Amino acid sequence: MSAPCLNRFEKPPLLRADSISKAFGGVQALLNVSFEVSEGTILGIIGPNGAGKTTLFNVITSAYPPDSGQLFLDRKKIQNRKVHELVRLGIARTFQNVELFENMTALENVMVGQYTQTRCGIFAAAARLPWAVAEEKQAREEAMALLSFVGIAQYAENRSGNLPFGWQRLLEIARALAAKPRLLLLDEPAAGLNAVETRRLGNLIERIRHQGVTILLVEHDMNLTMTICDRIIVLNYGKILAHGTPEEIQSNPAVMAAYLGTSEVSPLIYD
Amino acid sequence: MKPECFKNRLYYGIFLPVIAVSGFVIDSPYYLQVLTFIGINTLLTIGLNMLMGYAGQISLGHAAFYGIGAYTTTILTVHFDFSPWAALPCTLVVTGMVAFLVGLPMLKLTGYYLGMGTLGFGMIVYVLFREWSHVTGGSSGMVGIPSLSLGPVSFSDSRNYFYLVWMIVLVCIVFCQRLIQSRVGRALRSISDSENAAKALGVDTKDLKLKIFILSALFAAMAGFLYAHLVTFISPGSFDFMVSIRMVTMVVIGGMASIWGALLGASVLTLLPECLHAFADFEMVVYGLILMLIMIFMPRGLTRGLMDIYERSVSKQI
Amino acid sequence: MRQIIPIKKGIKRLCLFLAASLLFSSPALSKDTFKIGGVFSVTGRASFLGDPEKKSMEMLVNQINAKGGIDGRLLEAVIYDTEGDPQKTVNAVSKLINKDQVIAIIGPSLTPTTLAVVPFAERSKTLLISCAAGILITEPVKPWVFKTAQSDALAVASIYQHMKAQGIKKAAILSVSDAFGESGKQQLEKQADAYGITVIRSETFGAGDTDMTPQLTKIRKENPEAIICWGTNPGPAVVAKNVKQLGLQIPLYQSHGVASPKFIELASDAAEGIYLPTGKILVADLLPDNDPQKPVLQNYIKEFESRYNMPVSGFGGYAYDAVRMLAEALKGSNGDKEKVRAALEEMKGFVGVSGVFSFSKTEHNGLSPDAFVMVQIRNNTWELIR
Amino acid sequence: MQEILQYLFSGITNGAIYAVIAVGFSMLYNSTELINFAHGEFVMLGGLGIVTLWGGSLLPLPAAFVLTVIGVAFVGFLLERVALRKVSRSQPIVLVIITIGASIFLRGIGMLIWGKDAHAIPSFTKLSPMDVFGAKLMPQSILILAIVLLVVVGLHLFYRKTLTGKAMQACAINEKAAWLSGIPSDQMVLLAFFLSAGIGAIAGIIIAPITMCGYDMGILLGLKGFCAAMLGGLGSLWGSLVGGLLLGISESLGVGYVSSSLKDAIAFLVLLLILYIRPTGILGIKEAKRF
Repeated sequence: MSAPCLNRFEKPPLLRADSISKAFGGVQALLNVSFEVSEGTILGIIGPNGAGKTTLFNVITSAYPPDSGQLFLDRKKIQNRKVHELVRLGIARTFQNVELFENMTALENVMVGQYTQTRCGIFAAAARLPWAVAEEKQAREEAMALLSFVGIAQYAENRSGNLPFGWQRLLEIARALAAKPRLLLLDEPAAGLNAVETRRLGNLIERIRHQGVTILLVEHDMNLTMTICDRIIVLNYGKILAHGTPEEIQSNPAVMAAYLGTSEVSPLIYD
Repeated sequence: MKPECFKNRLYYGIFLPVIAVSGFVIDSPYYLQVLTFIGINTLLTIGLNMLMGYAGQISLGHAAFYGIGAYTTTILTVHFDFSPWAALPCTLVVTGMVAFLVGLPMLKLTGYYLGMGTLGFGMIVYVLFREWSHVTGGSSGMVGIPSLSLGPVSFSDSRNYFYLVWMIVLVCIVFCQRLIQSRVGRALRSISDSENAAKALGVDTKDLKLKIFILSALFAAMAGFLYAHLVTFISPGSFDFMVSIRMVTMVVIGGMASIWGALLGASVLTLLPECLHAFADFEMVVYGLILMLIMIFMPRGLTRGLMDIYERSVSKQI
Repeated sequence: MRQIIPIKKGIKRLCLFLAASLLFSSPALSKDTFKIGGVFSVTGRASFLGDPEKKSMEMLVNQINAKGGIDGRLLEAVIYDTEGDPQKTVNAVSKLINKDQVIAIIGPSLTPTTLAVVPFAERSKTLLISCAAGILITEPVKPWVFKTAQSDALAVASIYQHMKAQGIKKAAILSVSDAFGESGKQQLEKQADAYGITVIRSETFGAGDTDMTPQLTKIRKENPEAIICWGTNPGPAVVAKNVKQLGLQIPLYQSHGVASPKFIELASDAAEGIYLPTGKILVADLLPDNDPQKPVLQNYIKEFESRYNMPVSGFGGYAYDAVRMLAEALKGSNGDKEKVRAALEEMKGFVGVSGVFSFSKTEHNGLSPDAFVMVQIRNNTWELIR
Repeated sequence: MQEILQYLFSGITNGAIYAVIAVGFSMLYNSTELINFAHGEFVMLGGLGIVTLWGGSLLPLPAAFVLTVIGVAFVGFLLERVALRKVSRSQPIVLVIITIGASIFLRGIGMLIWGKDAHAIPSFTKLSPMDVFGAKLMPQSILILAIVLLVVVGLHLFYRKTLTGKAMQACAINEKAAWLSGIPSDQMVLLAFFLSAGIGAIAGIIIAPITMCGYDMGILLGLKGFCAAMLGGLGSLWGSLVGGLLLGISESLGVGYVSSSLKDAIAFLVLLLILYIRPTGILGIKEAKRF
């Protein structure tokens, strides 16, 4: 089950997970999960609720350490690092329940995302040193560009907590992109979005990929997953149930069995 | 951004002339002294507001830093004959070091537990002030702190001291205003909204919280320095638990996450007891009542509350 | 929305009130009164001092005015509460000096608050007659600062004299951890040798502590021959109770800080047998008729108790003496501060409630050691020990 | 042996009182996520209430006890209804400041009613101290311990066995869900205030005979109770008991074996160490909400 899968692409894997296990009390959230993500691809992670998808995300971003197993980013070990250090290494994420800085404007949210890209400290800021002012100006322009990229530039000065939910999702993605990640983890970005918004989101994810960002996507919306992902992992009870291209996954009998009865998703798989 | 900027200019526009003019117009050293105390309390409140309002970390022991500032400069000037100006950097360094050493383990705590931890720290420092009597003078306090002077300008004159304190307050206000609009400030504010998200964006929240903790301790130390050289006497009673609580109250009454709120909160709570003398034995009852009423009717603090009332009355007229 | 109108009114009123109190209270300089100030800790932990002090001052000022004032000019008293807080005291004294422009200030009640305002009095050349006991207030002598409360040194001397007479050689100290206790402890340790007494253990308790058994247990281990407790109510009453509960059969001495009927009320049965030094006020009726203080004391007690309907203590006497001496010094001065100060400094043999005062250029407390007498509590009342 | 026993007796007596106060803090936090800084004032009202009702020989002890507790509980009720209900949706720190205002207000009222002096009442029992291996055990101490245990066990049963208690816990865990299942959460909060103030009053009553009651006694006792609650872990009933006893014992042992003047510093040092090792108190499980 944990046999390393063959690589369709020439490039070396950007992220490699090797036998990751994680338990909470008696619940085995992840068991010997291994996979690889090649640079510039989109890997989808699907599975029923409670299958361990978000746990996997949290382990990758070091929100909690794995019980066993190893994680490599570009052959560099990344487990047991501080969450904020991973950002500098090039991993950024969004959250399942949007976690914006609600009391700040949309623009400011994105500018927090640039934290690792800028370096102005307390005293440089207070003294308004020329380079700090220049850096601030450039950061602001780049942040505006990112807002335009996701399509909400006109709301730059709005308090982010007041934005409609769909735009909050987009803002969160813009904020994550501001950290200039090599690997972007999207945790159910389409949840709560309507069909139009979801299509626009798919389009956005494609555009992000074209900029060379590798994407790890947890998503319940099968339409979206199947269309944009290069490869898909199916998790069930913390184990990898299947691994392959969207076509392979759709015809996998084990997946079919696992999803039987979960009316929410099963029709989508076979449509 | 635009209306914020405008409001800010407006506040400076009110603040600067009021300070400049009141220094000229007010002749009575008493009023100048009360205004000076407002300035000192504003310093305390601004620092604490950076920590509470912006970084979202509570401290119920900030009087300790205020006291460490006051005692360090006192000990240096009285026991070691330092000039106050030479004692100032030492005071800031000592307080900064203490804040660093205390903050490092303390900021691991969250919410009320952090409140409890800082409260405990404040109590320990208070006991040290009281019991380490051959250095700190014990409960009776220390006398003979020199007044400040700079060349020909003597700050034992109330007016000069008034200007000195408010100059420093102004510098601190500008400092904080710029800080919260900067990269660090944004990261700071992001912590109080969602610490998880801030971390996930690469903000070293632990480090940043510690920095702000130290910064707010430095503000308190500065206030302590100014207090010691104004009153020229200090005793542990000025830095006890109730003083910490009063500082927190000033922050919340003025309005969290608002530099101008800190100024307003400090002003109101410093003036209030002076105005309530007439109530004699009823003073406490009235004071408590006013505190409650302000919070009940303006839960977001005086600045926001007054602004809301103003905006409502304007919209009603239209 | 309906709530908003009253709030708005309330806030407007508050603002008006604040503005008015700042603007319209400019100093009213009336040439036909002598203005004197008082700063006492009327509320707060030390209210047992400040409250009777304020009352005594008000009472005396009324009496003097009823008799036509001084040199035909009435006295005007302005009294502020310090709550025992140094910052508030500094503000209050500054207000008295600069806004009310008083000739002299009575108070503050506590040593730290007094020390905090001494520089202000000195700088503005305003007479300050403190009601606090701390020895630092008048040592070294500052031209404008006097005090009427007996120094702790005198109380300690009285206790040690009594202990020496009883043949006690080993004593333990239990003092409150504030300025009063600290100063008492220092004096006790300093003077012990002179009386051939060893202080074998020195413990402290917090002003608000509810149980002193641990301290007493620790003291008991050392087998002292007497315990001296130095504090102000209610702590020493708890100590008295705990001593009885632990079954300690050695004499317990208290300080003059508890010399009020309140102590007997608080400690009730446990007060029995306790020794303490006190100003003569508690035993005024027991004094021999030739004691010069007797009429003054009896007069003060009668006036205070009839006016306020509460038992008198020695504490109000500090302010009472201060005002009386000030009134004396004001005579013929025409309100000139330096003249008043000089008159006070030259005052000799002034019989007051706390003792007989004789000031000089080098002595600004001016009480002789006989300001204190030792009393013992028996059958819920004071008994004079000779 | 004799000494250490005596220190322990004293520590346990004081600790038990801190524990009752801590229970008041803790149960209120459980239901409202609010630290009530006026809690010490309930203790003060309880102590002074019994001074007047029983010490003034107006009523026999049981009647005075019950009346005081109910009276103070009613004050707690009023505090919630009049001052806090209106702003219950604000940031918790705002509510905390209101309770600080309330504590100053109540202290002022206490001063106006009972004056500035302290008051004392005799022991509830006329029994003389008992001798245990040379150490003196006060009957009042046993009484205090018994009442404290009664309160804690009573509350425990209330939470476990009664419907109201369960409903209250449900509110504490998830207010919205409780509301959806038909539990009137407003009333539960009100009840929590009522109970916590009443428990505060009990603390004041049992401490009255061993110490002196004055209008300002609430500050220190409230502070100590708060510490005990945090030490044990906010929201945990048994944690409060453990925290209170630990605080009391560390104080008295601190006096006994280190220094009486550093007593408070020692107690707080112990507290900081424990918080460092267990950032949510000894028995605390809940992550502390932001203030």
